[in-house]
Amino acid sequence: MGSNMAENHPVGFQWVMEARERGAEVIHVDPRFTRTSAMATSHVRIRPGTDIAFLGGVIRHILESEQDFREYVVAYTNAATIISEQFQDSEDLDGLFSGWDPASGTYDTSSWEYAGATVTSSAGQRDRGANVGEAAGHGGHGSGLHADNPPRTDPTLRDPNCVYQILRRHYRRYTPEMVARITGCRPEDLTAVAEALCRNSGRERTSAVVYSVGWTQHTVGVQNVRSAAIIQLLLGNMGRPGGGILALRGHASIQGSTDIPTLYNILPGYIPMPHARAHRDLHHFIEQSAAETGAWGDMDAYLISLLKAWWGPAATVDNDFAFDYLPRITGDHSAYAAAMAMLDGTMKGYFLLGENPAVGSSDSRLHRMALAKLDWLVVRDMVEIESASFWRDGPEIETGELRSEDIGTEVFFLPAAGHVEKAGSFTNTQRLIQWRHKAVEPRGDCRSDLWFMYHLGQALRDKLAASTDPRDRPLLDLTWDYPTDGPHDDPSPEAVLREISGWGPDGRTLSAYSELKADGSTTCGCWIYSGVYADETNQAARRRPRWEQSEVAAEWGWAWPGNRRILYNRASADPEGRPWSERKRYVWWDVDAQRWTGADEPDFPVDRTPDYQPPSGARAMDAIGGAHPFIVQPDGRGWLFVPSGLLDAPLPTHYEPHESPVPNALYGVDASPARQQMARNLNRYQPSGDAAGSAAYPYVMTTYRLTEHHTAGGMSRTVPHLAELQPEMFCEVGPGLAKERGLRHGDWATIITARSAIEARVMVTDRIRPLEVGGRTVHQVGLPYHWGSRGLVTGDSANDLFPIVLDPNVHIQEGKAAACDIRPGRRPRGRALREFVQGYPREPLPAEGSR
Amino acid sequence: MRSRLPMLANALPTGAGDGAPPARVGFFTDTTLCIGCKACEVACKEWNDVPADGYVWSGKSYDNTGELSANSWRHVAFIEQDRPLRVTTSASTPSMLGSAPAMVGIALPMMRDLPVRAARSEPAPFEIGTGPDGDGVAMRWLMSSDVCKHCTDAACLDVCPTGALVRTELGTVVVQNDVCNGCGYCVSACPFGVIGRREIEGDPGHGLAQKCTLCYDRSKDGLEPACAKACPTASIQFGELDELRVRAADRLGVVQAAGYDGAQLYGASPDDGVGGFGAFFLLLDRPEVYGLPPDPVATTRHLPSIWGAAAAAAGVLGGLVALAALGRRS
Amino acid sequence: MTRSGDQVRPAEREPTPAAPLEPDSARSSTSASSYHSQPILKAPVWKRTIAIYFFVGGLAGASAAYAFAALLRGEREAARRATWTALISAAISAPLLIADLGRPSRFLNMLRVFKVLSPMSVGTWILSGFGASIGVAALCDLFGVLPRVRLLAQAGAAALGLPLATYTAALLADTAVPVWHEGRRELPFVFAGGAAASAGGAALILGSDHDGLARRVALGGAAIELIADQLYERRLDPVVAEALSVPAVHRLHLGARLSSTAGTALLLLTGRERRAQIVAGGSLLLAGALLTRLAVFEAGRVSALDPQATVAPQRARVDARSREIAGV
Amino acid sequence: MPDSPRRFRPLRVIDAAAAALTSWPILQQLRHDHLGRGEAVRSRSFDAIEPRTSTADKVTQSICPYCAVGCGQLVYSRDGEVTQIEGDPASPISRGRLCPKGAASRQLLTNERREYQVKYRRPGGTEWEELPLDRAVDMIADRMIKSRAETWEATVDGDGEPLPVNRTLGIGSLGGATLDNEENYLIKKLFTAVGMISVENQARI
Repeated sequence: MGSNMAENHPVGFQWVMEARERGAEVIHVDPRFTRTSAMATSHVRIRPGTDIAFLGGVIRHILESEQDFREYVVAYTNAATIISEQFQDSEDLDGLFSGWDPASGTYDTSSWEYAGATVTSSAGQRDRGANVGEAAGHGGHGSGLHADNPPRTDPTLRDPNCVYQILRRHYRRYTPEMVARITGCRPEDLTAVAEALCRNSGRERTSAVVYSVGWTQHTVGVQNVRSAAIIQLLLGNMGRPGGGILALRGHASIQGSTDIPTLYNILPGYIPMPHARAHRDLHHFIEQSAAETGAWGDMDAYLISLLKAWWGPAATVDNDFAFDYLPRITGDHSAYAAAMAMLDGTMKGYFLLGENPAVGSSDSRLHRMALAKLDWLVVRDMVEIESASFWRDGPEIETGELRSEDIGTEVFFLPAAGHVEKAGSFTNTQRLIQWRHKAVEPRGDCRSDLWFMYHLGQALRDKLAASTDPRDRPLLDLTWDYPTDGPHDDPSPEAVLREISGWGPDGRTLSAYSELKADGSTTCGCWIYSGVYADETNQAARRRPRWEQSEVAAEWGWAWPGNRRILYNRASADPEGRPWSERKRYVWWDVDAQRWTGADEPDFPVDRTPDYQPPSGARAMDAIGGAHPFIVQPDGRGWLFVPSGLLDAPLPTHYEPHESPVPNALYGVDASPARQQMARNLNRYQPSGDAAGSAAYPYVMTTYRLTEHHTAGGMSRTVPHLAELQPEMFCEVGPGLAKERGLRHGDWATIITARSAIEARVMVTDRIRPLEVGGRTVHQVGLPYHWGSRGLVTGDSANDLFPIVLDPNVHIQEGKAAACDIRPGRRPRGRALREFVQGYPREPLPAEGSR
Repeated sequence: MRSRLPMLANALPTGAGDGAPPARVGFFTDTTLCIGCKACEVACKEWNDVPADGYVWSGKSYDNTGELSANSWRHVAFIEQDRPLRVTTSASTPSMLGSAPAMVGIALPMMRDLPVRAARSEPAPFEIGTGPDGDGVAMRWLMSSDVCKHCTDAACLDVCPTGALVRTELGTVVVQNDVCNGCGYCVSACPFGVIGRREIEGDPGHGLAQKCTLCYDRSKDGLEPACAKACPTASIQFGELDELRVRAADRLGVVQAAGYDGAQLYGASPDDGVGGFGAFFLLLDRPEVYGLPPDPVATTRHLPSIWGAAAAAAGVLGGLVALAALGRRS
Repeated sequence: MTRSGDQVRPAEREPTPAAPLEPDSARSSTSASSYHSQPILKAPVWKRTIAIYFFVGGLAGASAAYAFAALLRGEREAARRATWTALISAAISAPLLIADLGRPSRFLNMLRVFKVLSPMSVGTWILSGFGASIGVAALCDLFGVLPRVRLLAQAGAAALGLPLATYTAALLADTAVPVWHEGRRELPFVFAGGAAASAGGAALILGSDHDGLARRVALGGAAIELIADQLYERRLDPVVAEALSVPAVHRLHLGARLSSTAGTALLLLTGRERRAQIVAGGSLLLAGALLTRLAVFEAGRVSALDPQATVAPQRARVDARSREIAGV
Repeated sequence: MPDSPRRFRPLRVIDAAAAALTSWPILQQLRHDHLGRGEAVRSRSFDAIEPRTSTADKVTQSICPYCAVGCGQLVYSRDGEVTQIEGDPASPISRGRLCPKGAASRQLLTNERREYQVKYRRPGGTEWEELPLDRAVDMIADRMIKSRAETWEATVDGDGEPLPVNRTLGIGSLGGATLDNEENYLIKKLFTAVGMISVENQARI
């Protein structure tokens, strides 16, 4: 679901095809009939943005038919845990959970906590957007649990306030009929899918869920994924071979860039970025951010080792290990916030390192206008992308909104080295770190970003060497002494990876994060990667051929953490440590050897007996019981219900997209109340649901990729052999819509939203069909988003149409579902385009952002 | 018309003379496994330096390549049909284990014992593609990677007046770029419309007949052709032709048992009009739906009658002149 | 589908692509008989120069035969003129052929091999041999030397001239182009007749026909051409024959038949002394022969690009075979 | 064959003729392969054909730069030029297979649109200008120091009391997700030390 694997991950899809050929059921739930659907054993069509309704229906089916893997659920999840009496469900409050504050438009999540747990609300509520995000999902925020105060549970699952019962009540209304009414699928299809999942789960079988940005790019992105987590936990599919939830990510090292983040709100290894209010000093920070129990209990060791890696000798016990060298965040400083800051003139300079927001970001026009407000811009890429040339041939030059002469932005374009022209590591979608060796030297001025950052750093340090200004200390004290070689003085990537992996007092590389200390004696750039350079060897460069090892291929590359290929794999054995089934044995307790063993590295303390009970006062990993596989959670259990860490809901519930042609059939609340909005002139919102004026945008639109191109096209529109395969922007519509709007196959159509209007060739196809939603027919418009104004093949970019409205937890835009209008013919040119969009529809739209 | 003179039989050459001839190699393209990714098209162009030849959107489903030509040696066809892929109530396809080694032997150890399930008893939730399409109409999207057939009786090879087209020791049909003079005879002789003359000024292959070489340089070196190596789902299978034919027969059985509608082998039989393809297919509909001729015949099979008629006509011409000459002086 | 080498930018291209577009969805669930209405075969890459060569080659071959006959009958003047007609025609043929090659500089590669399987290869050797012999004959005639050698050369040229006039039909027939391949039995006679008609016609125009030989050859040739052409069209599978009825081709074909018929009539009706009519008649026969070649040639392009011309007859064969198997 | 088509070159013809005579396939045909479809008609250069994979002077193991499946690639190069990129059969992830994008990755490196020189656009400028690489890096450093000074925040107001933040919100970065882990690490390390907060990545977009 939310993934078009055959088209966007074809080589990974070989394993799905193989499973199909071995008799596996492959079910594709997607708004469109794609190349994936064509390969699946069944395809269910749902309306974009209604995944939670569908998954909620599956959850209800599992619970009502009691087909959950009860033994697994009781032992390994928080189903039995009692939730605070103050908690009120969205079912009781018509779409709102307890703790809603209309003034700030945020939740106080204290009422979502476990009963009896000392409530320490995460910084999330203290200051919206701060200190949450990826870290939250990893239980980084203590839910006040500690070994002496285990959560109250009712193993019989009868307590009305236990998670299991709350779950049942919450999803009671997600009947097949209701799901059909919301999503547009047939009731029997929901039941069929749910039955297929139950049939293929349990002791002897496992089912896997695959998703991609079709789930994440929504105002309820995190909750989409949470829904799958609930299903997989209820069916006992987590931590077991053939099970799990696979996030198919779209870029070579997009996983790596969150692990070793270039993200404003986290430090390497998902350690939160310190917040001005919550984190005065190291002590406060640890107190606020670290959990007392579980893997996050040692956050102090991880952080201090990181500070040592960055500031070495300058990081001492006396100065909190230079904790104050870290700048503080005070809110949302994400890429979209940055674009707004450019428009406001507060963002002066910007680096684009292989990114093309002028085509790839929602409301692309806003980003192009924003870049034109900068003092200076550095673009590093292999070709001259739209974000580098907006000032001379951007669409706004043509519409007259911008004049080259008036744009004050100073632009530096630096050619980048290609993937074979530099050595380094990518982290793939399965957390597998694979090393690339350098094949050839880059030509001309082409350089790696490693080269650029290193030499830019040197230049800055040289210029400020004499400075006494305290604000320059972090830069001058920075450890920046990487060995260089080659004709261009390239810094050694191995040296950097070694620093990431870390070393001990003796200067020898560490073999695991468990060796990290909070006393400043260890150094580690990213705790979860600790061990990737174990034994002073680049473990990521291991290339033992697959035919020389088991199918787990533990000696090909290195997977974080600790080269574990399946996370929480202790769950592949029952509470006593015996495999749930012989067919599905993976990691188990070897009674004779008194240790965990199996096909994979155990994701568990290897010598912890299954019957281990944490002694009083135990903390961190010692506080994880022998039968609790989910070691990063403070209670070691899989969370069906999330007591803390999320800003928008403890349980996934259906909300309509921010812009939808239909109202929410479940609640008076249409869209997710906690969603993050950024209404402004360049980001006009449309009326939604049955609000006045919403009729002007009657169709659902969604964006997607094609196999033949790559994201915003920077790596495919200039490649002849790819460009010729999909040479032009087109939109996919069903015959019904074509008839309704007079669209002719092969002709042009103009797609309109409050942001912009784009033109595309019309592809009339049965692969896109209308959906019966609440008694009315909702047509869909499908839009690939690969094209821009440059390259061998050009075209309007679909992202011009989409609003900037974000998931509050992770600030990811809703790019997969919005409302639009479509009409035959090409769009107006020049100034006429803006006038056309502004005056659309004839009756003026309500004031910006009002809902 | 099956009869042909023995002298026209396209007997495969005996290797390089010394030792046993290498086995004939070819492709088995199993379209039930094709996901339409076009990796074959790109891998082919990259390896053989085949130029891109234009950026025109066709509107023909996802096919913007259109046809096999001098500049496209692999071509993935896309056909959207309003009918289910399978006419069966089985929820899952029986295994193809044993029929395609390329897809086998990589399961996790604990799954090794997993008995390969034949079509399961439980009724399917619903047919592939029928999904809940409001209107409940079923659909399927056929994809197939077409390529030069490397015919046993190759008309292009027969009619080539320069000997540029040759049958290699591997049984494949290849153009010698240094010999071809671009006469274009092969273009009209091919019953599949595969081979073409490249017309791109400045390109090394300009003016020359161009088509799939089954990566002769690779295959003579024991390497897989670029397309087969790239194919993510083993839809394109390369190997010794005899072995491929056996594999294809097995696979057809599996696919038919699974109820795939219209499953048929195309070009696998040595008895057809071109003596069997060196690159044959498992299709899910009639060949013409994929743009393939249903019953191709190598034109040179009719060469006896062609030469016969030409000779007779020449005789008639001579006779006419002779008669006229014998006529009395008027 | 049409592909253009130049990089067309969407904005510059106007609404619909060259090929008529029809969404797949518009197609019914019953299998279509073509792939997006696209051709199966490639259109011949040959230009009209080839059709002209067919005509010139035929003229050369038949003229050589005529020349030999005239020589035997002692018609020295007629023989000389026919010999030179043949020589000049043969001389024109070479460039016409070379001009059509993708790599003209490699035309000699034609002589690398001799392939009985390739009418073009065989034809190349025939043309070479013919050119050599007719050249020798002409030279001997020019300097009035070596009468025996000349006789031999004239005989050789005549012998090679006959196949030279008909192999071109075999060349067309030995292709996958339905309208050519299906005409493999008749086309050689069409071409033979046309060759005779043109040779006779040429002789008549040159006014070297003192004994009616040229007239007989011309009329006989025209007759054969017209009859064979009728048979050709009649025997074609109706779907395949459609290629002859598209306007462009039909015009040529009709023109060919009219001029051949008119030429024949004119020659039959007028006496020998009426020089003007004779020249006119001869010219009409030449025109007829040329137009016939052009019509057949153009029909080939149309036929190759029509998927049904390829599919229909083959599908019929397959269905018939499966009926046999089914024992129906 | 470098000879330009269409143009008629007498010299070439003579060469061709000479070559043809020395190894005249028609003579071979008399002995074997009478129909001239194989052995007899093969040219010398055709017999000498070799795959680029065997003429490469270096084969490097790499990883595909497109999606996150992480397919193994073998990079063949000769004299410092990439001559071929194809799948690495040893990879347990991809088993030597590649998608169209992976298969095109040689062209990703060699396509005509690729830029090899620094380009500079001055404020209000209408054209690119040339700029030496080291000069560009130096200028960028100056811009950073200037903007940082202009927008530096030592503290922000926290309900009356000043909260130390030691940062600049005036400089930001947005990275693609094809950056190496090592590159991301240096970006985060350097920019954080500079006091930049808005250090972002495609991973969020």
